[in-house]
This record gives sequence, C-alpha cells and structure tokens, in this order.
Amino acid sequence: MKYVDEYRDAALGRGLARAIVAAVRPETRYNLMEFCGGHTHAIARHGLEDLLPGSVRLIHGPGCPVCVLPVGRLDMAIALVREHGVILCTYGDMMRVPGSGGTSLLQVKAEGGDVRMVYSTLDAVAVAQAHPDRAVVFFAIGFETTTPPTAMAVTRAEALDLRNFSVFCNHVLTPAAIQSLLDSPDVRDLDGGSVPLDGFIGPAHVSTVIGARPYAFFAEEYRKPVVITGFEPLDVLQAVLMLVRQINDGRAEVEVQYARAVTRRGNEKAQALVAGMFDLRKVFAWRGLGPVPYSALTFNTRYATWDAERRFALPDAAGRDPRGCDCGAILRGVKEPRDCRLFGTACTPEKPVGACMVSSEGACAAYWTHGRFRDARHGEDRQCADHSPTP
Amino acid sequence: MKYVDEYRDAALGRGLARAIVAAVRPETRYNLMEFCGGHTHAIARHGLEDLLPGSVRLIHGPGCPVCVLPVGRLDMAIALVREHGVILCTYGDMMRVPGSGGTSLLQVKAEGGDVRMVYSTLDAVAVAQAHPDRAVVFFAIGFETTTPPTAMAVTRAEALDLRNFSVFCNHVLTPAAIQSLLDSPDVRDLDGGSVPLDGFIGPAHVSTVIGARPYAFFAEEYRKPVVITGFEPLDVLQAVLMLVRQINDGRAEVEVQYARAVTRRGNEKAQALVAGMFDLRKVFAWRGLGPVPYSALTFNTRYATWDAERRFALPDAAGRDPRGCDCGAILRGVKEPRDCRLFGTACTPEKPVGACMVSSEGACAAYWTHGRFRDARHGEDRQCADHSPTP
Amino acid sequence: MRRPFPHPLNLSRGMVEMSHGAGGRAMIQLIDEIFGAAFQDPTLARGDDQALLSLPAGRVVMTTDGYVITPRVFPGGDIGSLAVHGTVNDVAMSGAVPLYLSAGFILEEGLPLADLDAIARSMAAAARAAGVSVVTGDTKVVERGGCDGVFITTTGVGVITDDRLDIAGDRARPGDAILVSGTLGDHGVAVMSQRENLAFETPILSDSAALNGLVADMVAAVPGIRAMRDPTRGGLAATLNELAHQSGVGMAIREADVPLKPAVRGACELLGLDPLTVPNEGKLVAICPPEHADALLRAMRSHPLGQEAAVIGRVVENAEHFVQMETLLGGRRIVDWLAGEQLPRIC
Amino acid sequence: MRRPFPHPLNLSRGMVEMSHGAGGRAMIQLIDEIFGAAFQDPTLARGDDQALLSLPAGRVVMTTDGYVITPRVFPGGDIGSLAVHGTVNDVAMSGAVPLYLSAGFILEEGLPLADLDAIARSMAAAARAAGVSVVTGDTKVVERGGCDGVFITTTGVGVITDDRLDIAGDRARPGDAILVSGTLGDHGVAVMSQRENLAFETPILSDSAALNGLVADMVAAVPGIRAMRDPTRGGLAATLNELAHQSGVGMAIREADVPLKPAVRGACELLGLDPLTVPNEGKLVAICPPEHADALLRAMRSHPLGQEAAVIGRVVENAEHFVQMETLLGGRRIVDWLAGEQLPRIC
Amino acid sequence: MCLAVPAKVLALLPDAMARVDAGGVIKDVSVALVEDLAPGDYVILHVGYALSRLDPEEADRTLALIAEMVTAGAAETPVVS
Amino acid sequence: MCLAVPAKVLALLPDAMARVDAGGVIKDVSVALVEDLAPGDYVILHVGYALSRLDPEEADRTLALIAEMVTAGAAETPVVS
Ligand code: SF4
Ligand code: SF4
Ligand SMILES: [Mg+2]
Ligand SMILES: [Mg+2]
Ligand SMILES: [Mg+2]
Ligand SMILES: [Mg+2]
Ligand SMILES: [Mg+2]
Ligand SMILES: [Mg+2]
Ligand SMILES: [Mg+2]
Ligand SMILES: [Mg+2]
Ligand SMILES: [Mg+2]
Ligand SMILES: [Mg+2]
Repeated sequence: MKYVDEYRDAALGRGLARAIVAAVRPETRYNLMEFCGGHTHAIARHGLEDLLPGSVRLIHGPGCPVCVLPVGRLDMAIALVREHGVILCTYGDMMRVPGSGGTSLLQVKAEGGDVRMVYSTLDAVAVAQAHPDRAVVFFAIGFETTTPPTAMAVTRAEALDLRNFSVFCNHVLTPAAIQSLLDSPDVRDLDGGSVPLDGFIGPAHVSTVIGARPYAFFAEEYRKPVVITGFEPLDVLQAVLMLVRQINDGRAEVEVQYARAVTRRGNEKAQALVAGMFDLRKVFAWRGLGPVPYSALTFNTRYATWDAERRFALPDAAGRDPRGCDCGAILRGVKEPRDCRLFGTACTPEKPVGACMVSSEGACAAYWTHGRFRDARHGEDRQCADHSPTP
Repeated sequence: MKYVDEYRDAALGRGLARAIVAAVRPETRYNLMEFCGGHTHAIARHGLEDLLPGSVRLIHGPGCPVCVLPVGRLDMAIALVREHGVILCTYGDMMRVPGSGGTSLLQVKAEGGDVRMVYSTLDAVAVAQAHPDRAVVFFAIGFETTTPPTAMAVTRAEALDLRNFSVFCNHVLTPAAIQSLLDSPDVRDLDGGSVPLDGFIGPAHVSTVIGARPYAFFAEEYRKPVVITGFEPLDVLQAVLMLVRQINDGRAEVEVQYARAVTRRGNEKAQALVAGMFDLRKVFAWRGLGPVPYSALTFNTRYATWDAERRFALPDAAGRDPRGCDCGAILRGVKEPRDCRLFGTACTPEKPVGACMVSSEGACAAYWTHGRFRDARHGEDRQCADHSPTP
Repeated sequence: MRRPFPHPLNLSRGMVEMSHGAGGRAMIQLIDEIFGAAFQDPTLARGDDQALLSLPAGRVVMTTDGYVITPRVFPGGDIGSLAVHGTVNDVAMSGAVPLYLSAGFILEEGLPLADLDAIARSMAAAARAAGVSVVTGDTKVVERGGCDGVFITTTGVGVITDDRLDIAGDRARPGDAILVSGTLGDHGVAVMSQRENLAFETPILSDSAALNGLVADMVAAVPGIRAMRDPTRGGLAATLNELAHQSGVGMAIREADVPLKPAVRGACELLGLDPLTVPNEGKLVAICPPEHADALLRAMRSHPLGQEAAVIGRVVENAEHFVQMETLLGGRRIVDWLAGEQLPRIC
Repeated sequence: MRRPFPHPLNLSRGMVEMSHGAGGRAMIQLIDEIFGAAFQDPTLARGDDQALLSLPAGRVVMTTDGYVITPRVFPGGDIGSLAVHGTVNDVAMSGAVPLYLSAGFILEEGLPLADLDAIARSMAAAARAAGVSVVTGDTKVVERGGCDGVFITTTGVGVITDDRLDIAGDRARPGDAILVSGTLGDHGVAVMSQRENLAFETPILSDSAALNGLVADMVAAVPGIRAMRDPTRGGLAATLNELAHQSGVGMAIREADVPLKPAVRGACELLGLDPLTVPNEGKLVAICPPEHADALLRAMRSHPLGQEAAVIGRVVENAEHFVQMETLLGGRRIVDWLAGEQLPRIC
Repeated sequence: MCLAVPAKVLALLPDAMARVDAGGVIKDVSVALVEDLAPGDYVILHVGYALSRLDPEEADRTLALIAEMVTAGAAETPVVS
Repeated sequence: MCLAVPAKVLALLPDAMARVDAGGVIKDVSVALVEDLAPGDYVILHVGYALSRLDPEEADRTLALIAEMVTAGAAETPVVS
C-alpha cells in the first residue's frame, strides 16, 4: 500500500531505533504522551516499545474517542433504542462499550433493538431513506476527524428532506482535552504530580483537519514540545527521535512529522462546515477528565431540528462509571492498564468493564491484545530469551 | 369423540347399505346431489360410493366455498397484499387457490407478502390489535356458517375501535345457489338437460344457522326431495335411504336427518346479527354458476367503513378462469373430475389449476386424493379383486 | 486442557451474541460451558475439528436431519431431544446400531443462554438414554431475525453388525405384512396444540423417542424384515407412499386397524386434518414377509415402545403404487401424500 | 424408481414454498429434481432415510459444519461449494481421506428455485472435484423471515488409511515448525467486499478449496505431521491460539513470513482489521517436528494449492500459551483471539 | 358445508367465551352466537364459534331410527354385494 | 486518532464522490471535504470521506529525512540492544 509500506520498512525502523538509542542522554528520562488512540494502537501492533530504550516512556493519553465518552452518554444512546424505538446507527467500535447496567449496544441489539453498524455517515442517511416510517438516529462520536462527516450527513439529510433522521452528537475537541490534562493536578504539580510529561506525540488525522496551529499554545504556554505524527511505525519512531532532540535541546516547539498530510491551517473547508453547524457546549463531561469547559460540540440554532437530544426525551448523562474500573486514571496517564485490579480478570475484550478495554485504540485493549506478554514474568523469560521464531 | 364415533359404526353402516340395496327399485336411477363440500369430503373419505348400489349416483354440487369463489375475487385479495401492503388474514384452504396469473396467496406469501392463516375470525382481530400501524384485512369467504363469525369479528373490532381492521367480504347464500342450479338449462330442461337431479342431500351446518325452512320452496316448487344431512357416514347413508324412499314414494319433502342440530327456524340470534350488518348484493359472480342474483352479502351502510372493498382501490372482479379447467361444469354437476382433460396431469393438489383441486371439499381434490383408484383400470383389477388388507 | 474463562457465562440472564459465533474466545467458551458441559464426551472435549470414531465390524450407515421445530419446547419433548431421537431413528431404521452423532447449531442472536443450555442438556440426556455419543459439533450465530431461535442439524453414524440384515425401502414385496409400532399422530398433535393461533389443550404428549432399542429386539426376532421407516413429516401416508414407490408396489391397509389415540382423533376432527398425515417422532412402520408378521408383532409388543404395535395391512401388486385403505365402513379410498403443507382445514 | 411428477419444477421463476418441506409429493419432487439431479448419487437416489457407506480399512473420522454465509454467492465461490470444501477440509485435517458427505438444507420460503438449483449444482461440482459423494440429505423449509435464504449443514466422513498418522491439535511440541499453505485472509476479504454497507471492489477471490489432495501429498511426504487445522473463523490467530491451548504450548511466529496478498493488506488497513483474524477457506496450518519442516514445505509447494506455503514460526514453551509475533520492525506482540465479532474498526 | 365438530361445554367464561371439550381436546371458543348455554350442553363448533346447540335426545333418536332402518332393511331383502 | 488510510483518486464522480484506490481496494467515497481534487491525487480516507490531500513530495521528503536520521544515528554511536 503506497504511503504505508514505505513507513514500515524494517531496516529504516531499526535504524531509527538505533538513532534514538544513540540520542538519549543517560541521565534523562523522556516521558512522552501519545494523545491519540491511533498511536496507542500502532505502538502495540508493531511492538514499538521493544525498540525504544528504557528511558523513553510512552504514556497513553485521552485520545481514544470511544474511551472518553462517559457512561451516561451511552445510557442516552441505549435509551434512544430501548425507550424510543429508533434505529440507531453507529460506528462498530461503539457497539461493545458497556453502559451503566453493564449493557452494551450489541446486547441491546441481541435483545431485539435495531442497532446498526455503519462504515460511513452516508450509510446512516441511507438507512433513514430506506425506512421513512422509522426514526433513525446517528450516534455520532469522535474528535475533529469524524465531525465533518457528521456535518456532511446532516447536509445531505437536509437536501433529501429526511425528517426521520437526526444525530445524537458527542463530538469532542482535542485542544480542550490537552489543555485540561495539562491543567490537571496530576500533571501540573511538577514536583508532586504523578504524571511527568515531557512532550506530546500529536495526533495525525485530527491535525489534517485543524492544522498545526492550535498546538502552538501548548508549546509556548506550557513549554511542552509537540510533534504531530503519522500512524506508521517509522512515523512514530521519527517523532520520538524529534521529541528526544527537542528535549535534549531544551526546545518546546510544534513540529510536524506528518507533513505529508498536515498543514499549518488544516482543512478550512471542513472547518467552515463544522463552524456553520455546531456551537461549543459550555461544558462536557469526559470519562477520566471529568467536566471540561468548551470541549464538545452541539448543533446550533439553525440545525437544532437535527439534534436527537432535543427531539427525544433522554435520561440525563449522570451515568456512573463501572466500579473498580481505572479508565479515568488511565486516560489521564496516571495509571497503566496493568495497575487496574480488574485488568485481565473481570475485564477482558470479550467482556469489557470499561471503555478502554473495547476499542483496539483503548489503552487496556491494546495492552491486553498485543502487549500483555510483557507482564507474564514466570516461566516466560526463557521464551523471551529464546524468541527467534524460525525453527 | 361423542356424537361422531356413533355415526361411524361399521355394523350400522353396512346395515344401512344393505337397507339401501334392498330399497332401490331395479328400474329406477337415483341421481342425488350433495350440495355441500362437506358431504363431498365425507363421501370420499369414508369410501361411501363402494357401499351404494350402482343405481344411486352422487353428484357433487356447488357447496365448496373455496371452489365457488371466482378467480377475480381472488385477484382482488392478492391486490390487497401486493398493491396495498395489507396483512391479509384468511382460512387455510383459501391460501392455495390460484388466481388469474396462476398465483396463489401462498406464493404471494413466499414472495414476501404478509398473508396469515387464521383458525378463527377472532385471530384476525388479534392480528389487527397487535399491528396498529398496519392495515389488516380479513378475507372472508363461505356460506351461512362462516358469516356470523365474520360479523362477530366486526362487532369486536368496533368495540375495540380497531380502525386498521376491515373485511373483504365474499359471503354467499346457499338457497340462491340451489335455485340458480335448478333454473340452469342443464338441469331445467328435463328432457335434454344433462344433469338429472332427483334429490338433494342438504347441508348440515348451513342449516343449523338458516334452519330447514328455506328448503321448502325447492321441495314444493321444483318437486325435489331434500334431506338435510349430517356429515358422518351413517348420516349420509341414512339420508340416501330417506331420499330413495321419497323418490320411490313420489314424495318431495324437506326432511331433517341431522335433527340433532338443525331446527326449522335455525339460529335466529345469528340470523339477526347477519341481517343487521349486511345487505344483499344485487348480483354476485360464482365460479361455475356465473352471475347469480341476490346470492351474496355486502356490508350495509352502517357498517360500510369496515368494508375493504370501499377502503381500498381494487381491480374489478373480471378475472379469467384458468384455461382448460372444467371447474364450472363440475360445480354445476355437468361433468365429473375425471372428465377434465387436466385432471391428474396439469392439475393436481400440489399444483392446482382450478379451485376444485384445492380444498379437500372440492370435487376434484376429493376424487384425486381419495377416489382416483377407481379410474386406474389397467393392472388394477387384480388388486381390487384381492383387496382384503390383512395378511 | 483449555483453561477456565475469566467469567463464566451468565446462564440465567445472558443471551447469544454475534461474538459467540465469531471464532474467538467467546465462541470457545460457549462451546465449552454449554455443549462441553452437557455432552461430557472425551472426543468432543479434545477440541479438534473432527472426531475419530471407534466402530465395531459391520456395514456403516449415515443419516442427517435438520430440526427447526416451533415451539422449541412442546409437550413431551423439545428440539434438543427431538434432534437426537429423529436421527437415531433414521440410523436404526436400517437395522444399524446408532453410535455417534454430530450436532450443528445455528443460533439466533438474542437467544437466551438458559434456553440453549436447557436444549443442550436435553440433547445430552436423550443421547445418553439412546446410547449414542455426540462427538463433534459446530456453532454458528446469525443476526437477530436471521433464523428462528435455534436450528439443529444432527448427523448419525451407526453400524449394521448383523450380516443377515438387508433392510431398505425398495424391498417390500406383494404379500408382505405392514406393521406400525403404536398410535399415530401424537407428535404432530402435541406440537400443534402449542401453536399460537391454534392453541388448544390436549393430554397428548409427543411420542418423541429413540427407537433403536425396539429395533434391536425386532431384528433379533425377525432378521428378514424388509423395510423400516419412521413416519415423521407427512405421517404414515407419506411413509407408505414412499415405500410403495421405492418398491414399485401398492399397499392396502385397514382403517380400523390403525392405532389412534382418541384425543388425536379429536384434534384432527377439530382441525380438519387426516391423522395419517400427521407427523410422528417415536413410531416406525415395518414391512416383513407374511410368515414372520406374528413373530415381529410379538417382538414389538414386548418392548415398551411397541406395546400398541399392530398389523395394519399388507403389500399388494399395483401398477400405480397406490396406498389404499379399507375404511371403517368397508368402503375404500386412497391414502395419498399430503398435498401442500399441513394447513388446518376450515371449510 | 420414483416416477416423474406431472409438471417439472419451474426453475426459472419458481420459489421455495412451505409445501417443499412438508413431507408430501412436493418435497420429494424438490429433492429429486434439484438435489437428485445435481448429486447424481446412486445411494442418495435410493430414497432411503440413511445411506449405507462402503469404507476402506482404517480409522473413521467424522466432522460437521453449518454454513450461513451472506451473501450466498461471493467472488470465488458460493455457499454450496463452501459447504463441501469446509467439511472436506475438516475431515482432511486429521489426515483422513474424505469419502462421504451428508447435506442438510434449511430453506427460507420464497428462495428462488433457480438459486437453490445453482447452489446444489455448485455443491455437486465441488464434491466431484474433491472426490467425495453426497449420499444422504435433508430439506427443511421455514416461513419467510425464519431463516436467511439458505443454510447448509454438511457432515463429512473419511478414513485414515495410513496407520502411522497421528494428527491432532494437542500434539504440538516446543521446537516444532509452524507452516501455512498460502496467503491468508483471502476468503474473508472477498466476502466482506460484497457486504452491503462495506461494498468495495477488490481483485481478491475467496480461496475456498478442498485441501484433501494437498493433505494427501503432505502426509505421504511427512507422516509425522503433528497437527493440522484450517484457519477458518477467527483466522490464523484463532487457529494458533486453539492449538497452543490444546497442546499446552506457546507459538512464536514472524510477521514478515506470513504470506499476505497486497490487496488483502489494503482491505484490512481500510477496514481496520487484523488480517490474522480474517477467515480462510482453502488454507491450512501444519505443525511438524523441525527436522521435517523442509520436506513438508517442499511437498506443500509442489501442490497447486500450496505454492505459496511458508514456514511462519515455531512452537515454544510458554506457560501462558501465548501466541507471539515478531513484528516487521523486530518488536514483539501477542497475536490474540479475535475479541467480539469482526466489526470493521473506524476509530 | 364447512368443517364443524360437536363439543361439550365445560365452563362459561367472560366475554361470551366458553371452555369446551371436543373429543378430548380442550379449547376456549366464542359462544356469543348461541343463547342460554350451560355447562354440560353440547354445541356444534365451527371456526372457533359455537354455531348451534346439539340436542342429545335428537341424536339418540336418529341412532335409534338408523338401527330400526337397518333391521327393517335386513328384513326386506337378503344381503347383496 | 481515528483510522484513516492513504488512497489514490481514480476518477471523480457526480455528487462530490470519487472512486479511489486504497492499496488495491477500489471504493467510492465522498470528496466533498477536499477542494480541487484531480485523478491521480492522493487523499487521506476516513469513514468514507477524503479528509485531506496527501502531498507526495512531503511524503518523499519525510522518508529522505528518516534515511538521513538513520545514517546520522548510525554514525553517532555503535549498535546497542
Ligand atoms: S482494565 Fe477494564 S476495568 Fe480496568 S481500567 Fe481498563 S477498561 Fe477499566
Ligand atoms: S381437475 Fe383441475 S383443472 Fe380440471 S376441473 Fe378440476 S380443478 Fe379444474
Ligand atoms: Mg435423514
Ligand atoms: Mg428423519
Ligand atoms: Mg426417517
Ligand atoms: Mg465448525
Ligand atoms: Mg425470528
Ligand atoms: Mg467441523
Ligand atoms: Mg470447519
Ligand atoms: Mg476446521
Ligand atoms: Mg430428513
Ligand atoms: Mg431474511
């Protein structure tokens, strides 16, 4: 696959790893947060931790859209199906997240609720066209990447005058989340704070939309280097090297590793579309981060009729996070998956307790699925030592 | 089964058969029409022809409700499903009758049409209750027996205010059919007419509703003996003997063999219910008999809103009878099933061409299913001669 | 060998989900905790995709049947026991000793796990009682609305250990006696009584039963049995017509000799059905040379499942392969195949 | 033996009706004119409810699988050929020679007879090519909406004629080599490309194929093969995890050595799927002692269905029974079972 | 015409329904069309409705008449066929 | 975040759709969010939408930079790990 395979080249990857090893200073520790779940997934899938020196620590951030949606919003989605009998369309990953009662949309579907996985927002519009007598709601989640497609769906539904279509909007904003994180006591109290953050691996695809500009504030105000990074292993390794170099140099700049798709200004057409349809919510509760001001979108007055929250009476979003689940701390970088008591016992991808165990971008799922051998210490070392797979 | 088993007693049956043999006069032929499909079925099912002397000939009449409904009315029912998307409820036998294009309701169902077999009209009302958002039509067929249940369903739907329920009414009247038959050239022209009719085996269950009274006219005006007869083999044999005696005696009376359930006046409560809901149609087309004046019912003005014919635009009832099918002649008693060129070749119960091959009360189906061994002349005689089944 | 899963299946409130058929850990768990637990078979438990059978010497016989019955539970049985009995019987009808079953499940998303567990345990009990082992299986899950709860396809393997046996549908000869092992129509009436839009009450239970024990006694007594068949779909009428056509003969039976329970007759009168076309799941039709009819009847009547066995007629020559019946009153009629499906007759 | 029916089935416009499953003449006709005509098997044509098998000496093996695939026809195959290949392969994975199949059909009222006929003929062609006979079967019809068009359950019987073979999922030992017979994920990608809401175009065809010929060459070359399995549902990931758990070992494979077609990789990137969890229907995984790996690879590559065979790793000791992979870049990760169902990943 | 069977009223139920026994089969049917039924009465049951009352005395009388006709017939002439 | 892949525009279609090739897989997607696309252009494809253009020159430049870093890194110190 062009523009993918090149960035998985084994020789270059090992070369970058060697360059990182060469670049790190013996006395320095490099605590790098990858904000985005895409990076979390790429790191786990390609086993990149094995290539990095011990002083480089990768911290998973709150950038998995499935993970950060609080339980209460999922309860509202479930109520749309169970109480209002709508056809609920959503992306696949959303279907396995447990709500307050431990019930997921997949189970609601198994019960008989009409929940449909869509690949694109246009598919949801097509469902509304095909079922004029049914209310069809698109359960919209995600950061700045998925927002323009949602806006396009509404534009199309309006053109088709599909009055049975509406959107349950849960779109959230990356910069607000980063700022909330940087402002949190965990991070801010640099002496007592439990999460030392030395730099950010910045999101690739979000930045194709919002551009590199919004990160300048973090670099300047919080003195954190940011490298906007692609999702292939060479991208990540190069970005780590770039961050190591910034840290070594005492710089705090916004650099764009993913220059092949990210510009300074981003996709202004998409930005205009979103700006014309949505207003900022005064506050929105995130899983892990709690209420974050101006961190999410809702339909503006002109588009209010497309808002499922106004169309249907829904429970308030005060759902309780699952007991014992450390997703919140994990999303803030305070804990790692293996620190959760439920990890791998009560909570597995087959029966996730928290959202972080659902999406393959979730820290717990990524660690369980790809990384947990690093934990299995007993009787394992032999195999690790003797790992070469060819017989 | 009490009041069934007694009337199937083998010794009494053989005794009655002997009595009939003893009673018939050598020079006389006894041409007896059983009006009712129930008798056609009973005669075939119990093999009664084998018990009767050759001079007693049983002629199947137009009393199978499935058989007499003309193709065009079935086309209207099909249009209710295919064009109006209604849930069509009907009795099982109706589902296999082919319409103009050779298509039956079973095939319409297989295509995806929502056609449901009901056991009782109350079930159709329950379907309407269960599907308030769908139009539900009861496809009502039959003689005076099935009309009161239809009326009860409307009464109930009215009480429940089930505005999505309606009835496609095809109820027809027995006396009108008998008169039409007696007035037809086939029968009337006693010299050239091809259907000598010496007496009627009158319908049992119809008469529980309408009573014995309506038959007096035929006995008196047309000089035809009528014996209202139950459906068990002893009933039929006794009635044959009673008719033989009337014919021998030159009498033409209405006698009630089925006295255990038929009175002179019938079920006046049911009559009143029907009279309060339906008007006579000026004319109604019957399969076989053609248009018969005042031979069918339609909703009166007070109940017009329950009439599916008024609620839905339906094709006119001018459907063409299947080519080559002799149902018409068979229903008039002019032909026997084996006279039809299609019998047993193009037309079998699995793939009926005409309605008479559908219901087990239809003459063709009864003959095919139970009686056709009488035709299989070649290599058959040996078996007939050596029939005793016990080894 | 497989390790326990972090949480056991919730058999009281859980439902079948698509993941239970997706080939992952959830599927293995469903198979282990429901099917493995019910069938307790070492071959099945090995977890291979196929089973190694250990077979005695003899001719090997194989049969398959799908079970799609609604409702899943009916008076006298359920889809699980039925799926064992039906297939065991098809093996036994050849005179073979049924030994092994495979079971393929197609499950609808949303099926309560409690129902599935009950079905599996019913199957296991039926298999144990019949002396057969469920040694291999398969589970598929389809989307809600993609099937009606649960479909089961079982395949049976057995061995004809007695060399003298030669039992097949084409071996009926004029003069042979026709026997049935008991009353007819019980299964069909028991099931129909539960159908939503018929709903009646009857003391009748399905006759669903494994007939291999009865068959063992029969072939021991009369190794010369010509043909055996269980009159399931289409009832006795279908079975006799099938055998007549296969053997190129006619059949002549006597209505008075056909065993029927009074309530079955009542239900058939009520619904307008011919009891001869109503399905059975624990009865068989046997055809044997006339000189062995008495011995066969005695053997059948000595077995608990054949106490009401009867000779109902005999095979005759007939070019049309008609099945004829002498009626109660001494008339004659054809006993034809069921035409169309079994729609209760109203008119 | 059975006589022709008055009118032949209308294969161009006819549909499956409830009567085709009701046990009457319509059912017999459907079976004769569609299945009988397609399979042309003398045992099947006898019309008995069970088949007498003629088996060579050896250990008898049995397996069953249900096929519920949507869409019924996909690039490179259809549900009919798949129902033969899948079951033939499960028999073959034991080293047995597949000989006989049973076929149980569950049909939805309204299914075009033309579709059913095409499926039956595709099955027959696949069976003929694989050298197996369809000797017994069953047909059920469910109401419209009661199933999704057509479900097929096939059961396969075969015989292990070579006494030396001992192939099972619990026989993998540390040090053994792990081989696959060719590129992975082709079937799953070909099928997903046809799913209504995914709809993409790809040159990829399903790899659906009968592997018994390949297996015959393999066991001839290396009778000491420890385990074989076809990585169907859940893909290579599921199969390796199953084998690891059955044998109580770990597995270590190398990503660079796993054969993948570029378009399969493309589709998986697009949909966010791990190609190792995508199903195959004409591939196998084999495990053998390390000293026979070369001979086995040579035997596989000499067969048309094994030309892209590769050694992908080896069995290791591991208390957790993990399947691990060395990634392209030299890192390590677990290859876990698929969790939940294979939902295309968006985020 | 139209299939109907004799059934015995077991109990009267609300809404003009009754529980009846038809040859050992128990079913709830409408008795709205027949007046003044009491448990123990027999009715003719058709498509879920009692269509009329069945008179046990008339039923016996018919059987008696048949028996009489048989005897008379047997007296009239020797057995034929 | 959010899965996206590079794809090559094969043809522009009506309604702001385009046929694209993503690693050998052909799919029709919306290009309404990206201006002035022409066949041959590469885009980043996300949930059925082209989200942005992919700049081949920048892509090559990044690879060249990586190669350079590798060389520089190799020069800096001997292989560890
Ligand atoms: S392992 Fe499960 S319960 Fe624990 S933090 Fe992760 S998602 Fe929550
Ligand atoms: S045999 Fe068929 S075609 Fe001929 S009259 Fe009877 S129903 Fe009509
Ligand atoms: Mg079978
Ligand atoms: Mg069977
Ligand atoms: Mg059978
Ligand atoms: Mg399987
Ligand atoms: Mg269903
Ligand atoms: Mg299998
Ligand atoms: Mg398989
Ligand atoms: Mg397999
Ligand atoms: Mg069968
Ligand atoms: Mg369907």
